[in-house]
Amino acid sequence: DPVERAFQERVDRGEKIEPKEWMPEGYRKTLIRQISQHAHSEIVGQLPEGNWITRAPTLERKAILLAKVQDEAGHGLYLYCAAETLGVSRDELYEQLHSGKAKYSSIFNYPTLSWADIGAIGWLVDGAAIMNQVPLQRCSYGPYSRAMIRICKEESFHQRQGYDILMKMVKGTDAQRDMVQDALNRWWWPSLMMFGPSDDASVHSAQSMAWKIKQNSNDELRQKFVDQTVPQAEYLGLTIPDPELKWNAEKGGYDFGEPDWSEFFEVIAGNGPCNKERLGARVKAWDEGAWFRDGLVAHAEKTAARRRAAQIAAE
Amino acid sequence: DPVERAFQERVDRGEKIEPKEWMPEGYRKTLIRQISQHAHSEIVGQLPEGNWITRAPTLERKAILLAKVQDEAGHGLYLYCAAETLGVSRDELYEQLHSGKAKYSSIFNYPTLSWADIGAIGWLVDGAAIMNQVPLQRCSYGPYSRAMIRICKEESFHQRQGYDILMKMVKGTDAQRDMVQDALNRWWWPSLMMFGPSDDASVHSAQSMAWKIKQNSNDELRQKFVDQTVPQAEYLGLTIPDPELKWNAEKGGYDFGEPDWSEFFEVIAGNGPCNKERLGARVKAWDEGAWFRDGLVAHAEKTAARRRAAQIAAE
Amino acid sequence: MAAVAETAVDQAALFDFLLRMGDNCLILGHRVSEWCGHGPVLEEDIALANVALDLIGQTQLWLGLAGTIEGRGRDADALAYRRDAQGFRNLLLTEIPNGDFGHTLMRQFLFDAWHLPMLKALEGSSDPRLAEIAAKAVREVAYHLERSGDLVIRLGDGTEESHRRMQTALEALWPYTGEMFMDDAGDARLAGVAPLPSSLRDAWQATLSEVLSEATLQQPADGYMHRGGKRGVHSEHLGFILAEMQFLQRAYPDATW
Amino acid sequence: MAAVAETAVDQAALFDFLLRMGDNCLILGHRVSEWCGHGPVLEEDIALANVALDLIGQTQLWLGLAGTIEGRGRDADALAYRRDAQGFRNLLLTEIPNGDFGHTLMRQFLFDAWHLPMLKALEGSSDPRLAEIAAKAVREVAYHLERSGDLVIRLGDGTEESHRRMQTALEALWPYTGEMFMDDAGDARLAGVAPLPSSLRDAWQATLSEVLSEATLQQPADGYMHRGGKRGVHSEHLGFILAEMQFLQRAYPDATW
Repeated sequence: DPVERAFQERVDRGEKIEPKEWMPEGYRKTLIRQISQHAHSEIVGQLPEGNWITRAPTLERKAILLAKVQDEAGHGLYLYCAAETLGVSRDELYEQLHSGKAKYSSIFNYPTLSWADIGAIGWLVDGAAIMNQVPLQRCSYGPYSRAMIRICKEESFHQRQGYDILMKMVKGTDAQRDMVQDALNRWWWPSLMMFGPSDDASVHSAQSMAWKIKQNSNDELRQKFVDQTVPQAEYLGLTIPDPELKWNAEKGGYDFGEPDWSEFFEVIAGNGPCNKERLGARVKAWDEGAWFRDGLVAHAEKTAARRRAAQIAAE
Repeated sequence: DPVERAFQERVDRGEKIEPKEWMPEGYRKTLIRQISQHAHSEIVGQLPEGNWITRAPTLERKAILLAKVQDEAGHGLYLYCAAETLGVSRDELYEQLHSGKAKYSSIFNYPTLSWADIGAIGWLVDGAAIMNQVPLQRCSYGPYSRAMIRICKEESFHQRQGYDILMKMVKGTDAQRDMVQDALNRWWWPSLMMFGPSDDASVHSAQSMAWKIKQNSNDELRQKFVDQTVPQAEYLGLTIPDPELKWNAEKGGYDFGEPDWSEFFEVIAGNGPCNKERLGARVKAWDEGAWFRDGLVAHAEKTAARRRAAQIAAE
Repeated sequence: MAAVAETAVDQAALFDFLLRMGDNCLILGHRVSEWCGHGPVLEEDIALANVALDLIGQTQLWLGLAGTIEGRGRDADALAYRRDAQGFRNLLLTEIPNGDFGHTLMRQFLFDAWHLPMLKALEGSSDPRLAEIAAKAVREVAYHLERSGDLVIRLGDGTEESHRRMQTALEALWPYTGEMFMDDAGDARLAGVAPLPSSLRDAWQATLSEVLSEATLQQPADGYMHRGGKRGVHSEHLGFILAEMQFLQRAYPDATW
Repeated sequence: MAAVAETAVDQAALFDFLLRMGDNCLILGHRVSEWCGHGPVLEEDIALANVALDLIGQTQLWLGLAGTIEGRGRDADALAYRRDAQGFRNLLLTEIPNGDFGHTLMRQFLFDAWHLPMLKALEGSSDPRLAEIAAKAVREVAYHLERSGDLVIRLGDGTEESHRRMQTALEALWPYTGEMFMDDAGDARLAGVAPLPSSLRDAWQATLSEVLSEATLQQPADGYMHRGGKRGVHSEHLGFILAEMQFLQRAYPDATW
């Protein structure tokens, strides 16, 4: 197909594809799936961190956390807008989230059990997200690429804030240090799983790479993440909960153990510690907000009708 | 009317009136009003104290408070049963409570704001209640009299427990002593108002006294309460929040200031700090429990029907 | 200059006033932040987080100054995290549970409509420290009021159901509005530094009249008004807010965060 | 004799086991006590307060003994009020929010049906201190199970709505039942002192089969089971329970009550 070939050549040349331009149906579908999944992750991702806003230990930390959660909602907004340029409405996307058809990042199905988790999420979860997202700034689809540029800037700020929380805590009391180690123990493996299973096991990878929707393999990114994170953990005086972890001078990176992928697939299948709570909270928010949304629509219609009536009267 | 005269003579002789015996309609109505009001007070009275069960400062205090609130529910039960002997159903009485037609003791419309309030309620509120209730043990209506005997025994136990809470607190830190004084400041006047307005202002008093439904005047009981309570407050090292309070050697009792009756009537009219919360909580409990009560009724009917069917089959 | 100002006004009354300002922001900010991730549309999640953020920022300023005035070494965090309910001076209005989203919005509107004229008056305070904080906060709060007023209008004059919910919220919250305008002895001692609460009523009423009329909502008749928050006698709700808010500071007294 | 028993078993495992027993009682007792004054009929208010009271009494015994075993001077109150969530060892089942009254009852039934055989087994513990506590608690818990089982039957086989609510509750709670029967290394070290959790499953299942069948309720298929409570990895709910429960002890560390 010459049209498809021309499209692929544009992608290969590094041109950006823009909303009204022709694109293969598979490209569109893959993008919608990926962008909306990312958007949903931002929205659901408000919940585990939001869980500690009312308990943040200082006013400054509370303000920082509020701002962070607000940023996440903002990222959700950019991403839904990017998805909408592909011809799907936000309401449709919500519907897919609420019915369980669309996924969000499984990491948000783990609970936040101490204040150190807020630090760990910033450090590890945002860290892994950035690792995934930095290459997406060069994604072939223009609106997505631009959204990612904006998002990455804020995310790296969040990551530093998370690390700062932990830094302060490890310099504190024994109880605080224990909290931090405990948080690392719980978040380490789920963070590694954020890159997805090994590429051999991933169906969509090859085509997505060709379309420059995806730029690096899951394993590459995971390795990069481990190599970046281990020295940071050491600096904090923490132990990575992986007995197989060791420096491999030959490859210039760390060897590390295999995550428990059965857990990963369980959580994806809905069997994580908080899947029901997370989705339940979103569905509840949406359902209980129906009257609010309807009210605003009704008001807008009334106002428009009045304006028309006033115009007619004036004519 | 000779029947009424005979009735009055029985009362005057100190005989007990029992459920199936003749009684004047006014006697019945007055008793229903008074007993149900008392029952409602026990039920609503669970709420201010229940508010601190989950925050009781030790396991022992938590157990004592749970037992106390449970006793109150039990008192409610005796009293509803006593009222039922007068030909009114518990559901009717609830209906009157929920619709706002029946009253409950206004004291429970004040909030419990610190742990010292739990002590103060035991000491002052139960103390005032006992003062009111002790004479009712000799009430002319048998079932009410017997319920009161049982209740008074438990109430005086509660009062001692309340005083014990405060005793422990005033022996503690400055902050604890402040809490206790603050609780006394807030509960003192409402407790005095528990005896009702001065008898001159009370409509039903004279007839109730003649029927031995009421045995002492409001002012007598209030005086007795003050005389009993002031030395207890002194023993705790507390200051009664009444600048007019002073010992009157001539009358062998304390002179004290006039409660703010406008506040009393406001609270009775629904304008107290917690009227809406208290009644709202009870109505909510009742409404949300409808399916539960219906379920039990349905099961009882099914079981009875099955038993009948089995009997028929057996015959 | 500061020394002159400090001797001229009653420091205890000033401390109390600053707690009132800061505690209003802290407690309302807490309540608003409970919505994070649970709002009816994404834009509202963002907007509410923004309001909460502004209020927490203002809390830091007011309580920070309160600590300075008190002069006993307590900073804003010490005041926020180490006082029990009796020490809080916020309006009862700010501690009421969120209820439905309409209830939250109406509470915000009733508060904002008071908060803005309060801050405007404080911009002219004879104490430059108060004037400076007010000048910063007034811009944020003007936006809060614009937003809450606009939503009250749109939902009041929306569907039958949204109208009903907003009217219900207004009636439920009304008895908590009176406290905003009650003067006490402390207020009287701050002449020039802070406005008398009663002096703010006209501006508040003007905003209400305008917004409620456009929202087709009925202002309730004045009746019984709850009071106590400003002198530390709160509802039963505040204790639960504080148990949650202060947990880490209380459980780990030696920690720094 | 006590000295012999103490050297014979792993004291750390025993401490942990006693925390599990005590924390189950404490946290479930807390949840149940939240109903005080809010039950659907007065008799239920009384019955639930009674269950909560029994559970708090049992908490005192288990945690008291735990403190003795630990030997670091912590009594039952210190253990209840001064540990953070990570130190708690209760089943996740016990910390789940109450939901509607059917949910609360079903949770109680699922717990009681495990609690009773656990206590019966502990009556035969080689450690007389455990056996003694179990002997006291078993009578109370037999009554809890009688009551919760009876209500599950009556509501399951009641109206369509009560049936639906009970079935919904059963399904929602089911993934929290597996943790009761999971053995770990600590359990293995307590042979003779405490039963293996897995050994209680048959008795539990027998109770369930009998009650659910009479209740016309469908036992869900076994699927994913939540875990973590027994080793201190809880749900997000426990932190809020503790913030409330521990407030006074945390806020007033020097006080006695």
